[in-house]
Amino acid sequence: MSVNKKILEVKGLNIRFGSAAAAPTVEDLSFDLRAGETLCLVGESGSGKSISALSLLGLLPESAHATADQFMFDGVEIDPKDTKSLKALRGEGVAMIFQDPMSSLNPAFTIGYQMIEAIRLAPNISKQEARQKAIHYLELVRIADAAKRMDGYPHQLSGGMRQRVMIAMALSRNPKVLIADEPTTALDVTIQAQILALIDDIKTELGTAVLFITHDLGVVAETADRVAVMYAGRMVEAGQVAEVFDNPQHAYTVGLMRASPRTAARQRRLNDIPGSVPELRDRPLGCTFAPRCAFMTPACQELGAEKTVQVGTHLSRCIRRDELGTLLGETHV
Amino acid sequence: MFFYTKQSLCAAIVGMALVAPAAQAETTIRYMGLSKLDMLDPIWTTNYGVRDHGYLIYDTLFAQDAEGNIKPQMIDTWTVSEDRMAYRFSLRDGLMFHDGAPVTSQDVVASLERWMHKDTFGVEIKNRLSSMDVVDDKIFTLSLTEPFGLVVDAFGKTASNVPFIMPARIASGAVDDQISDPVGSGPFKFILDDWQPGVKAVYEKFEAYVPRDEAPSGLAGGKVAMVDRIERVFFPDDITAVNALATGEIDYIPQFQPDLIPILSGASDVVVQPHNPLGQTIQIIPNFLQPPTDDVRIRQAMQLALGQEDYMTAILGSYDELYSYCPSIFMCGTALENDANSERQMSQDVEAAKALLAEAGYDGTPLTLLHATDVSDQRTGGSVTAQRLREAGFVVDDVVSDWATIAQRRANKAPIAEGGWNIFQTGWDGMALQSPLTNVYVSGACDDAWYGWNCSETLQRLKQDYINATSVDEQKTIGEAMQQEAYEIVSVIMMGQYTQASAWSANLEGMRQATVTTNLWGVSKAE
Amino acid sequence: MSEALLETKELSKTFNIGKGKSLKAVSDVSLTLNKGETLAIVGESGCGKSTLARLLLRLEQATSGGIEFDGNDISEISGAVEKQWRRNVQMVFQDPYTSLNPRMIAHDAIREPLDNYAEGTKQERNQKAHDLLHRVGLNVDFGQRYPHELSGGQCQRLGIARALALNPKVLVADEPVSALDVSIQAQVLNLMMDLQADLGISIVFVSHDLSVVRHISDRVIVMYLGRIVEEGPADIVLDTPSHPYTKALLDSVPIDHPSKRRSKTLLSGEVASPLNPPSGCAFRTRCPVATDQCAQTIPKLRSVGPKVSAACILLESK
Amino acid sequence: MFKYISSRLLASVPIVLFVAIFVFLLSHLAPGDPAALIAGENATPEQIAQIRDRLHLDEPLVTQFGYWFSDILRFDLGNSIFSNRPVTELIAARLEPTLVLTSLTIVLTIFLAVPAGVIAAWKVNSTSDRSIMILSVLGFSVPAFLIGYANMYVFALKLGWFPVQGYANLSDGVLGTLRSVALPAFTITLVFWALVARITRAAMIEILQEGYTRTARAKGLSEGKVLFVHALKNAGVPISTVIGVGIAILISGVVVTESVFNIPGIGRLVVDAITQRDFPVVQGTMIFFSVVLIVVNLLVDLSYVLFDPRIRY
Amino acid sequence: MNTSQTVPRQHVQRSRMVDFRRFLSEFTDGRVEKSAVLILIAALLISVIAPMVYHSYSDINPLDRMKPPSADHFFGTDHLGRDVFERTMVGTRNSLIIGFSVAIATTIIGCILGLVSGFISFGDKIIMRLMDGFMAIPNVLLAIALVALMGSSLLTIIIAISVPEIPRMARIVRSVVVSLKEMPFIDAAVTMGTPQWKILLRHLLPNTVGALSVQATATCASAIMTEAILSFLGAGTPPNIPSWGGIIAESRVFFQIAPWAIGFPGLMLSLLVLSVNILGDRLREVLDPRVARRRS
Repeated sequence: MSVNKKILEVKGLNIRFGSAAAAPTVEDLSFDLRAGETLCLVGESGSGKSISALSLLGLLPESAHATADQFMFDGVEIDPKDTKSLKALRGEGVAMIFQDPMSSLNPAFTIGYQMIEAIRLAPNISKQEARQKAIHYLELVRIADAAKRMDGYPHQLSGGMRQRVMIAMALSRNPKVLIADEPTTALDVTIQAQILALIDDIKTELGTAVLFITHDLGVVAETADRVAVMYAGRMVEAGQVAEVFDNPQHAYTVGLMRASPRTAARQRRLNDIPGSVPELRDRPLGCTFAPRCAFMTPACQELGAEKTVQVGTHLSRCIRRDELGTLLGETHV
Repeated sequence: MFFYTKQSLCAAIVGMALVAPAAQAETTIRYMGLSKLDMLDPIWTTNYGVRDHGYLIYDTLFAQDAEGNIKPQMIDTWTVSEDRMAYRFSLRDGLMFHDGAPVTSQDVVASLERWMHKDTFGVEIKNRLSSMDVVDDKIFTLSLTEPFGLVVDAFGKTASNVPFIMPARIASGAVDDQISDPVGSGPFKFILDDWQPGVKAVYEKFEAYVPRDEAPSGLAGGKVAMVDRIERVFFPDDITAVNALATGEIDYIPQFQPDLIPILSGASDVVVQPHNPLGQTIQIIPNFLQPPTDDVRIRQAMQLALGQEDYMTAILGSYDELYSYCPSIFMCGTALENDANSERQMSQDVEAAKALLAEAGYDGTPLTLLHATDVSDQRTGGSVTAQRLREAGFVVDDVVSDWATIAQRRANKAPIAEGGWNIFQTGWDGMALQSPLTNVYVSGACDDAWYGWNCSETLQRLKQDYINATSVDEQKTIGEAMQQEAYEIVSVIMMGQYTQASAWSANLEGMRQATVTTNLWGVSKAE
Repeated sequence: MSEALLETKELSKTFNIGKGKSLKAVSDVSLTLNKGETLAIVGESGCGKSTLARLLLRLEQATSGGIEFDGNDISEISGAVEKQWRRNVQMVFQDPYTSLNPRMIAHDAIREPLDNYAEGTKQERNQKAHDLLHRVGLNVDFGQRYPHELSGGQCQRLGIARALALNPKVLVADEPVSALDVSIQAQVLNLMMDLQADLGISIVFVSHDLSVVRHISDRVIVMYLGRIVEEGPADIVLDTPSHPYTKALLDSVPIDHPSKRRSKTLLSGEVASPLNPPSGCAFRTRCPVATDQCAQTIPKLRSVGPKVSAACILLESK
Repeated sequence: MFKYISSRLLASVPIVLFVAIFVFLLSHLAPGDPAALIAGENATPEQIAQIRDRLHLDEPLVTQFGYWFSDILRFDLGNSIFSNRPVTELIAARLEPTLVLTSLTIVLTIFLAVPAGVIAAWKVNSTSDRSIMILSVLGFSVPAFLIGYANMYVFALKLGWFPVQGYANLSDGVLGTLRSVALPAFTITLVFWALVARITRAAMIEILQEGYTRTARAKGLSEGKVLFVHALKNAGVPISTVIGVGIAILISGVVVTESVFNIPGIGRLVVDAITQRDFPVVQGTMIFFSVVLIVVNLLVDLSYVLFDPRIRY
Repeated sequence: MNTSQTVPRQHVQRSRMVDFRRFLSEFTDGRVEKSAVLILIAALLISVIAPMVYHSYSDINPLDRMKPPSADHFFGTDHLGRDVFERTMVGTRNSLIIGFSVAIATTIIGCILGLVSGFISFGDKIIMRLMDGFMAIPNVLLAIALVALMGSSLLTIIIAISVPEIPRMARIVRSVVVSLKEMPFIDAAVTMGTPQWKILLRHLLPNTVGALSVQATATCASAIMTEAILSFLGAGTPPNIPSWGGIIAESRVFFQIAPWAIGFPGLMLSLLVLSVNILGDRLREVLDPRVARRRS
């Protein structure tokens, strides 16, 4: 997989709201994305994962500004403040699907209109060609009766079907990167399984790079090739999915895993993480997770504790990463 | 940029002018109607707007000239017997209705009958009428049960209701109803299809009209229609009309608030002049039936408290050439003008008023003032009245409402608590007040009198004397006696005589002063 | 043997949705909630689990069938009797924000049920409200805050505190953690388990999340299109499901470790419209093992093993 | 659809009935005697009494209502007691100016207000948003007749672009008509556009936060297309709703400007009729207005179909 | 807020003053809002003080007609020689009385009707049909007709302007109540045995405050404007009760000759209505629960 070329390479992405001097909402985010692989960005609400994804498309709200040390798309350097260049990426470069399929399609236009409109953004495509293409992609996402559905409106479709249409629309211009922002959160579990399988198939069939944003470690376990864990605006851990699950290197990742009832023993107290994600203005010095961390030491709250350490493909922002294994053993009863 | 816009707009306007139906050779006078014309029958209503409409389309038997003399109009010759009980009239030649039918005696008799049924002056004749007979198509006679010397004055009266002559088929068919077919024999005909009630009325020259040979004078003389079309447009706001005159959208405004004169004073192509020589007055009328105004001393105190200057300046501002302080109950500039017993009437003396109030033992019973706010003169005048009476020590209950409400309430003879009243303000024009027969303030008819129900046996007797009077001097003496009594009992408080400004475009030629706004015959329009 | 606290007998609820159409949200549901146990109701959206919860709380009047509480029929009660009964069954809602009056501070929200039943003096009620806040792990000065000044987890604790104020015997929780983040979800689940252990109340836990259900519940009811398709002890039903729908549901749940990735048998299609349910077994349109027979009769819920019942004709024939 | 329309119209019958009875009582219970006004200010009580008699004004209210109502049932609104013309004819004669004036106002408003609202929403909380919003409140804050006089002064008197007053019939040329109603329409627009601009803004702010707007942007659509195609179509429902509601407000503007600019429309007809107690005209026009408002509301509801495919009747 | 920590386990009532102050500071951030508040306060002060100071506002002085502003007459005089400044100052009170009374009257009556039909569902159909009927009559025309019926006084003007506004308010309250009724917190109140009247008063009513106050400010502003229109159409306040609308309407024909007579009261009217509208907008923003959520 590592032979695949890097489509997207981001280093030191910062996103601030309000003035350029404001505390960054997303701080020092670095990741890369290769063709045909799925990178899962995982974190709870307020971790900055969705904002980061939106910044890749220049879709940040007006009050937000993004800066980066490096922002390469398909070998071309782009300034993340330059929304014009980012806009140019939309569609053919990066396509995105969103959490709520019920609101992501415009209720006032037919499926066909919305798809053809997207396809015809590419130069020199006739309406007829575009229509054929739209039907083709609807069939690709396994929508029965695609031609008939073209003239239907979103409200005539179920949530799962709408998410399929969204995916078809996103794929219709052959994007190099597909960003999926919690695409299954609003769906029933049986439908979620269908959509996850579909995205996985597409990745394999079309070689699209997928940036998958989720809060659900189960979804990560199902889909990711690599995973990046975010907490309060920072990426706290990243690595191959197996190494992160087998050998978590950040106390937050560990907390997240053990808070899930999926992994805990039945009817036992869950290992919850006390407190809640700090507000932007209350973010502590050093490690942002320190105040909620069971393994916090005074050093964690000093400047420098948030530094990234990378071993091989595995990256962590925890100064006690090496001790975590033993510490965890101790707390297991 | 601005230039271009304006030019292109001008081009558009020119373009439009070209598109418009072939430049009309016709001449049209557009003028502001003084009131909405939403009725057509000048006998059905005393409304002056309808009367003025009547003068355009109907002709009259007699008419008043500029000097106030009654001259024959439709009548060719006429005779009256020694005893003033038998009249004989013959119509002049060439009279024709707009529908093409000749005007006959039958039409005249039918019209007069209907008019006598309605008009206050007409009723005076009707009460004495023995018979009215058609002799032939041109000649009709009138025989009375007692001597009455004012028949011609009545036929030539200018105040509403004017005895306009209409076809017998219309006049006899609708004695008590409003006519719906405005066919007359006047110099202009009414275009019923273009009538928008309350908005616009259109008249066209009646080609078949045969005018008298005399030059036009007042409402008498030859009525020569010199324009093809007249459009009467109603304006809810004077200011809009004045601005429309300034831009040439209309040609003539018979009356407007003189305060607006400065707007027109800059325009060289507009003539501003007083129009109606006699003008009109404002009157305050006390109710003789209800306390405290049932007490003559209270009424006299009111007479002292109110002054003409207040009203005139409040309504007309600094344009003092438009108004005069007139002592006469018959108005000034009329045959019966006099200043008998006008001392209290003409002096404004708050102290004297207070003294009189004290003498009358005024106990502070509130004076119910009916105050209309939707009629400009009354809105203003009511405020003056309330303020001055209060200054003199009256307690005033200033009851504000619209004119429609007051028009009803003023007929109420009941006590205040049951919807009665003490004083209200109104206005009559000079033509109605100049004759003791139509001047309601010298009738003294008590319960049968006009609102206010002024009551005086002396006045009733004097009215009979006036009818019987044989010379002008005798009439004048009686008039003085009437005024003496009326001012003594205070049947009315006269608040000044005025004429409003009128204005017309300088390209109207032949505009004459007259008592009606529509004497537009003899007026031509230079294009 | 455990003692039944709340029982329903063939409870049904049909909504009239105008134009002569009706929607059968709950059909012939008979269930028993025992003292001190947690009964989970599981299913996908539109399966009628929320309506069932509302029926249990009498927020909705059943179209047919009966509800018994502590052996007394409560389906027809009203007025003062109803008011007295209400204190026995309380609710925790899905959305922690909308379930709290945005114009009422936390303390007042908790005190309201106490005020309604005039429990003790005002002073005592204030005291109890404080205790409850403390009990659900909220700092007392949170009592003076409005809901929008609290986080989602704090609001949900507040909701639980309010529900506990009247010392209810049953707590009906409708998706109480689905709107919360994982770490907060764990906090709330822990709180509920603690409360049950301490107070011995029974919980009806409505959820679509099988892992949460597996974790917290004693018994499970699986619903599909308004009907119970399987019920039984949580460990048995969720580990060795009998009904094909339960199986499919469990198969769809994401795995907990990437090493467990496998190919799954995915259910085709989506839940049929409750406006126009399929004949016979409602699940047959998606069922991988459906036969022609499935369209003929509506399968009855029958015992298919120790304590486990399921509604599937294929299991009957076994 | 047809079934829906007919059921709606059927449902509005009691409303019109209510309006009819209410307005009848309102006008007949009001003090003021039309006969006194017909007869004229200087008429004698006898003359007035004659007219009262002819107009049946002295008969009991119930009897008068009976006359009128039996007429109504025959779709006859009666005759004006002043001009003796059928009320329907009076309304018909006054319909054109008012219709042209309101239509032009609505068109002007839409062209002015919708883009303003869209831009305000797009740049929400920016200077341009604030200015548009304050400008729009300004329209609410100056009496329509003052705006009218100011417009008359500037555009008719000083610049001479438009006539001061009056109405030119459509039959005499459309351009002339447009010129004659341009100023009054602009006057009402200044008052009315605020309403539409604000609703457009509010609706657009919400829509711009919707998922599908983000989708449209993520697809790579131009901002113009996102705003004026994707977002605006969804704002169609609230915008047409507010225009429907606004018609009632518009009517007050029409009444005022018709007076200022001397436009012979229905607004003036009603006001005049009320002030002179022309009962049949008051009643007839009020019923007319209520029917118009009901029909407008129905049309607005039907127009939803154009904007929102989820709505079916 | 810290007091609750030093006095633990004791009920300390949240200080409403603090809430109010916070509300006020949020409400008045921004120069425009601050000026609007100042204008409103100034108008209130004037309306209290002016009638005590000025008594000759109705005094006619025909010799002093239409004089431009001067030291004697700050705003000049009108066509009756009345002092426009005094009339405008005293008119402030009448205009405010009209605005506020209409707002309060429509809010109370509209609220009762809306709550009755929306929550109790008592006579819902009938009430809403009646409201439809009233709304089918253009409001200014209905107001003129009502003034014709009742005569013109401050009270009748207030009634005439209120009646056509009530249906709007009732519908707003009803729609808010109907949607609130579906909120889980109402279900919650039911499950914890809260009696109906208490649900109405403690749960529904406080949550309609936002919509109500926004509508009330809009009504207040539009009432002041409607009164001006009524005056224009000859159905406004009587001349001895000057209101801004009345003053402007009375002098309107002289707008080219004595612009001060309409200019100054017009400016006051526009400033106040503008302020009320701006504050209404602000209120909408501050009270909007969605905005509040975003802020917190």
